[in-house]
Amino acid sequence: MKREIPILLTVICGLLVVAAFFAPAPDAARGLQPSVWQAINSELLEWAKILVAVAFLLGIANVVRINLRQIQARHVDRPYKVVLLLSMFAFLVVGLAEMHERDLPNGIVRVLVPADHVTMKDGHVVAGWVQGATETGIRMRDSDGHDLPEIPHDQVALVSEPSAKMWVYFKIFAPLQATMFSLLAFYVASATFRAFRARSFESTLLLVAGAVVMLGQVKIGNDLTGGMAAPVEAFLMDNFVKAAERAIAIGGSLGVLATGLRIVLGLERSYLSE
Amino acid sequence: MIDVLAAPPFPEALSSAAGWSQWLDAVSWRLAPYLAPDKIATAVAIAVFAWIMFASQRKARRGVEIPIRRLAGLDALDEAIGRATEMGRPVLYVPGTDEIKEIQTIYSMMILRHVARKTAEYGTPIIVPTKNAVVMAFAEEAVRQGCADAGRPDAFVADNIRYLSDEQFAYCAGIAGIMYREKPAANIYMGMFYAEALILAETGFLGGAIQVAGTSRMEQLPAFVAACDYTIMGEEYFAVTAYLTREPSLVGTIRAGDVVKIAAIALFLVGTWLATAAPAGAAGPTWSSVYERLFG
Amino acid sequence: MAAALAFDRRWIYLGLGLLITGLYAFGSPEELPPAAPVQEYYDAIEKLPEGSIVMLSADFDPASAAELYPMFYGTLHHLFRRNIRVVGVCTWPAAPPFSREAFRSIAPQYHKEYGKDWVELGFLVGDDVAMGIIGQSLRSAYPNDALSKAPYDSFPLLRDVGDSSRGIAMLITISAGFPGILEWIPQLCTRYDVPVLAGTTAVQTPSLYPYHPRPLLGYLGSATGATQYLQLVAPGTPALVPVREENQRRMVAQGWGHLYIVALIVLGNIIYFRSRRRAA
Amino acid sequence: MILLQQSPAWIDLDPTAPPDLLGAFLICLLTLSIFSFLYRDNPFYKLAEHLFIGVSTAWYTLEFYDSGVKKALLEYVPEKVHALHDPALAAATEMGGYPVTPGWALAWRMGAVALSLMLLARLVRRDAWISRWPLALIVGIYAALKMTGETQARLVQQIRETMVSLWSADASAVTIAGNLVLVLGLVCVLVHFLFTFKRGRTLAGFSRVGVIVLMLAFGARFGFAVLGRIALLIQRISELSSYGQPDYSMGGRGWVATLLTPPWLVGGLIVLVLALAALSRRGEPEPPAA
Repeated sequence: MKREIPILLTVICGLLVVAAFFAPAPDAARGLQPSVWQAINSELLEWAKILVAVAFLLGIANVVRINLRQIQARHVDRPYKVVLLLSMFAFLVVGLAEMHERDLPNGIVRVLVPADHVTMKDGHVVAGWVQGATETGIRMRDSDGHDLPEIPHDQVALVSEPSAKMWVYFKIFAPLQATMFSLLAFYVASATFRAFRARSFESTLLLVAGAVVMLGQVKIGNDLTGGMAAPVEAFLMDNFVKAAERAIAIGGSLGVLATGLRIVLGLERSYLSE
Repeated sequence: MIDVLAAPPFPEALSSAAGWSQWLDAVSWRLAPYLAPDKIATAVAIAVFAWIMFASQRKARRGVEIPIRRLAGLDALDEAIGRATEMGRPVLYVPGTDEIKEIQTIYSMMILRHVARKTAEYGTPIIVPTKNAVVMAFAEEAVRQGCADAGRPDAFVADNIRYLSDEQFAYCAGIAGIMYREKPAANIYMGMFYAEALILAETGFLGGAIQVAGTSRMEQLPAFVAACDYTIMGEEYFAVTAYLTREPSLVGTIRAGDVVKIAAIALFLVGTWLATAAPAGAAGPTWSSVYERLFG
Repeated sequence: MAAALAFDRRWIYLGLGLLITGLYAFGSPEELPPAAPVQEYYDAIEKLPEGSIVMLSADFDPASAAELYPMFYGTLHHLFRRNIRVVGVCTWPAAPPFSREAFRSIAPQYHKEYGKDWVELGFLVGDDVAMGIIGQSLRSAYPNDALSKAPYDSFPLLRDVGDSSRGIAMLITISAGFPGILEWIPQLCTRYDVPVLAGTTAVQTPSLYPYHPRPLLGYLGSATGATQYLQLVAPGTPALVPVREENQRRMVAQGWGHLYIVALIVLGNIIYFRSRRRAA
Repeated sequence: MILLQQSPAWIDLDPTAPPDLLGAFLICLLTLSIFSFLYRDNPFYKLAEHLFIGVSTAWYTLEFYDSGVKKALLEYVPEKVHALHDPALAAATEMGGYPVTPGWALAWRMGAVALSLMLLARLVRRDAWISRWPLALIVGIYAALKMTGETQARLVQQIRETMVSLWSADASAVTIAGNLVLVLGLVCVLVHFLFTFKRGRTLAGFSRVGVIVLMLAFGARFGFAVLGRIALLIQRISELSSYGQPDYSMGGRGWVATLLTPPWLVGGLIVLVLALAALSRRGEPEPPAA
C-alpha cells in the first residue's frame, strides 16, 4: 500500500497529462469547444503548482532547523547564523504584512507597513494606506482604519507608495546576488591563465574557438583582427555551434523521454525511496 | 460533429505532391475534433521509442549481448587509479554539487562504487568530499559496497567520506584544502557541477594530479575539457553507468536512444535531399513541403 | 612552470579589476555593428500590427539584470511606442520588482492606461508547469492581476486575450536560464504555435541557435545584443538615449576585458609549452 | 548611471524615488564586502553571505507563498464559495476554459488542499510515508509535461528544422559551406553519441569529426561565458561609480568630495580593517587560498 498508491497516482496523473497533450485544441472558428481534457490538465497542473510552492515553504523549516542546530552547537560561525535567521524572519514579517495589508488589524499595519502619500494637484498631501483604485478614484484608509473619502483620479498629481519589501529587495538582495555572480569574472580570469592548456587537439580547438568568440563579440577584438573575427565567429556560431547544440537538444530530449516514459509507466521508483 | 459540407474534400488522385497535400488537409480536418493533428508525429516518436526500449530491455534481460562502446574517459579512470597507487597517494572523488534527487548524483554513486572497487583492489585510499549529508550517506554505502565487491571490506575507511559544507563556495574551498594537504594523485569529478567546476579544475591542475571529469551539464564542460586530462561529456555520462552496471533497463534505454538517433538522421537526410531537389520558388506544394508537414 | 603559475592569483584578480574600472571610468561610448538576430528581433516587433497583444515575460533575477534589464527596458519602450498592448508575466520569483519598475516608469511616458494597454500579472510558481498553465488558459493561471488584484475579466485587455494562449500574437521572454526560453518553447511556442522572441544571457545564448529562425524569430544575446538593440530603438525614443550610451560605454570595458582573458590564455600556454620543452 | 534631479534623502522607501543615502551606503558596503572575498575569506564577506542567504530565502518564500498558496488557495476557495450563491459568478466559473459549476471547481481544489496537508506531515516526521503521495503526483505531472513537450520541440521539430536546401542557384559559397557543415556536423555529433553499435572505421571517422564540432561548440560556450561574467562585473562597477558622484558626498569639494562618497568611504573602511587584521597576523602561516 505504502508504495502502490503513490505509483498509481504518478501513473494516473502522468497519463492524464500526456492524453491532454494530444487532445483536440479548441477552435472557435469551427465551433470546437474546450474539452474536459483541458479542464483536467489545467487543474492537475494547478495542483502541481500548489504542491511545489508548499514543498518550498517546507524548506524554510529545514533552514531554521539546520541553523538553530549550528547555533546550539556553538559553531564558529554562530554570529553569522544568527544574522541569517534574524534577517530572514524580519524580512518575512515585513513582506507578509505588506502582502496582507488589507486583512490585518489596523494596529499591526500601522507599525509594519509604511504609509502611502497621495499628492493632489493643489499641493495638498493625503497620508494613509491605499486600498485600491476604482474606475473613478483612489480608495484610502487612515491610520485609525477608517475609510477616507475617495480621491478622484483627475485631482491626483502623484501617488507615492513606499514599500519596505521593495527597499530591501533593491538595496540588499539585488546588489548581493549580482555581486556574488560577478565574482565569477575573476575566477574565469585566473583559471584561463593557470589551467586552460592546449594540451590536446581537442582542447586547442576549444581555446581557439573561445578566443574567436571573445574577439568577435566586441569592437576592439574585431578591429585588432582586421575585421576578421566577427564574420568567422558568425560562421562558427551559425553552423558548427548550431549543429552541436541541435544534436545536444535531440540527445537531451531522448533522455527526458526515456526517464519520463519510465516514470509515467510506473517503472521508475527511485524517487519514492528517498 | 463533423460538418461534412465545410470539410475539405479528398483529392481525386494521389500521384502528385499537390494531391498528397490536399489529402493531408482533408485528414487533419477530420481528425481535429478527436486528436490534435500537429502532434501525431510526436505520438509516433514516443510510441516507437517506448517499443524499442522495451524490446531491447527484454533482449538484454534474456542475456543477448548489446555491446557498449568503450569510453576514453573510462580507460583513464583505471590509469589514474594505477598512477595514484604507484605514487602512494590517495584518489579524490568529487560526486558533484547537487543533492541526491538529481539523477546525475544517483549515477555518480554507481560510478563511485566501481571506482571504490578498483581502489580497494589496488589498496589505494579514496577520499569522497560531499556537499550534502544525504549524499554522504549514499557515498558511504557506495564505497562500502565497492570494497566488498573487491573482496576487501577492510579497505573501507569511514573517515574518508566527508561532509564539508552546504554552501557552494565553502564546499569548494574545502576541496581545495584537501588538494593542498593530502595531495591526491588523481582527481575524479563525476556528477552535476555549477560555477565551482572552474575553480576545482584549476586547483586540481595546479596540484599536478591526473584529472578525469564527467558531467552531462554542457555549461561546465568547457572548464573540464580545458583543465582535465579526460572528460566524459554530455550523453556519454549516462552511458558510463550502463557500461559499468550492465543493468538491462539502462542498456535498453541507451539502445532505444541510439536507434531513434539513427532514425532521426535518416529522416532529416531524406528531408534535406527533398528540399535541395525541390524547384526553387515553386508556387504550390512540393514533395519537400508535404514531407515537412508530416513533422507537425 | 610551477614558479610562473604558483604566483598569487590575486594579482590576476587585481589586474582585471583595475582594467575594468579604469576603462569604465574613462572610456567613451562606441557604436557596435549590428548583428542579424538583433535586427530580426527589432523587425519582428516592427512588423506586429498596432493593437496586437504581446506577452512579455520577465524570467531573470538581479544576478543577470546587468545583461537583461536593458533589454527588458528597451523592449517595453519599443512595444509601447508601436502601440502594442502588453501582458506582463514572470516565471522567476525575483523578477517582479524589475518588471514593475519598468512598467511603472515607461507606461506614463506613452500615456498608456493600465488594464487597457498593459497589465501586470506577476509571478507564477511552477517553472514548466507554470508555463503549461499559462499556455492552457491565461485566465486559470491568473484569476487576478498583480497590481490592483482585480478579477481577470475586469480588464478589457485580458478580455481580448480570452482563455487560450492563442489570443497572444507573440511571446517575448527576457530569459536568464531555467526556467526560460528553453522551457517556453516546448510548453507554449511549439505546443500552441506561438511565435517567440528572446533576450538572453551570454551563457544561454549558444543553446538558442537550434531554435532560430523557427519558432524563435530573433534574439538578443547578452550585453552585446542589448547594446545593438538599443542602438536600433533609441533613435526616436529620447528616454532610451542615456541607456544606450551607458551600454555602449560598458562595451568598451567589455572589449578590453575580453582581450585581457585572451592574453591570459596565450600567456599561460606559452609558459606551459616552454616549460614542457625544457622538461623534454 | 543615474542622474539625480534633487539631492538624495537619507532614507526613502518609495521605489520610484531617487536612491537614498542609506541605500547607497548599504549597496556599496555589501558589494565591496563580497568583493573582499577575492583577497581572502573575512568577516565582511561572511556577514554579507549570510545576510544574502537570509534575505533571499525570505524573498523566495514570500513569492512562492503569494503565487502558490495565497492566490491559489486562500483567495481561490472563498471566491468559489461565494460563486456558489451568485449565479452570475457561477456561470463564469471554468477550469482551463471548460465551463464547470463552482461546486466542481471547489471539490477539485480540495484535492490540492488534501495533498498539501499530506506534504506538511513532513514537518512532524521527515520520513512520513503519507508525504510520498503529493511527491509522486508532482513527479508524474512534471515527467508527463516535459516528456511530451520536449519530444515535440526538441526531437520532432528539430528534425524538421534540419531539412534545409543545401544549395540553390543564388546561394554563395559560404552559405553552401555553412549548410553542409550544419547537416553533416549534426550527423557526426549524433554518431558520436551512438553507444551500442560496434565501431568500424566509418563510424569512428564520423565520431572523430563529431568531437571536433563539439569542441568548437564548447569553445563558443566558454567565450560566451566570459562575455557574460565580465558584463556582470562591469555592471557592479557602474553601480558603485554612480554612488561616487558628488550628489552622494558627505561634504567637501573636488577630490575630497569624491573621497567622501559611499563607495570610497566604505571601501576605505574595509581595506583598513583587513590591513589591520593582516598586520596582527604577521608571522603566522598563510592558509591555502580557496
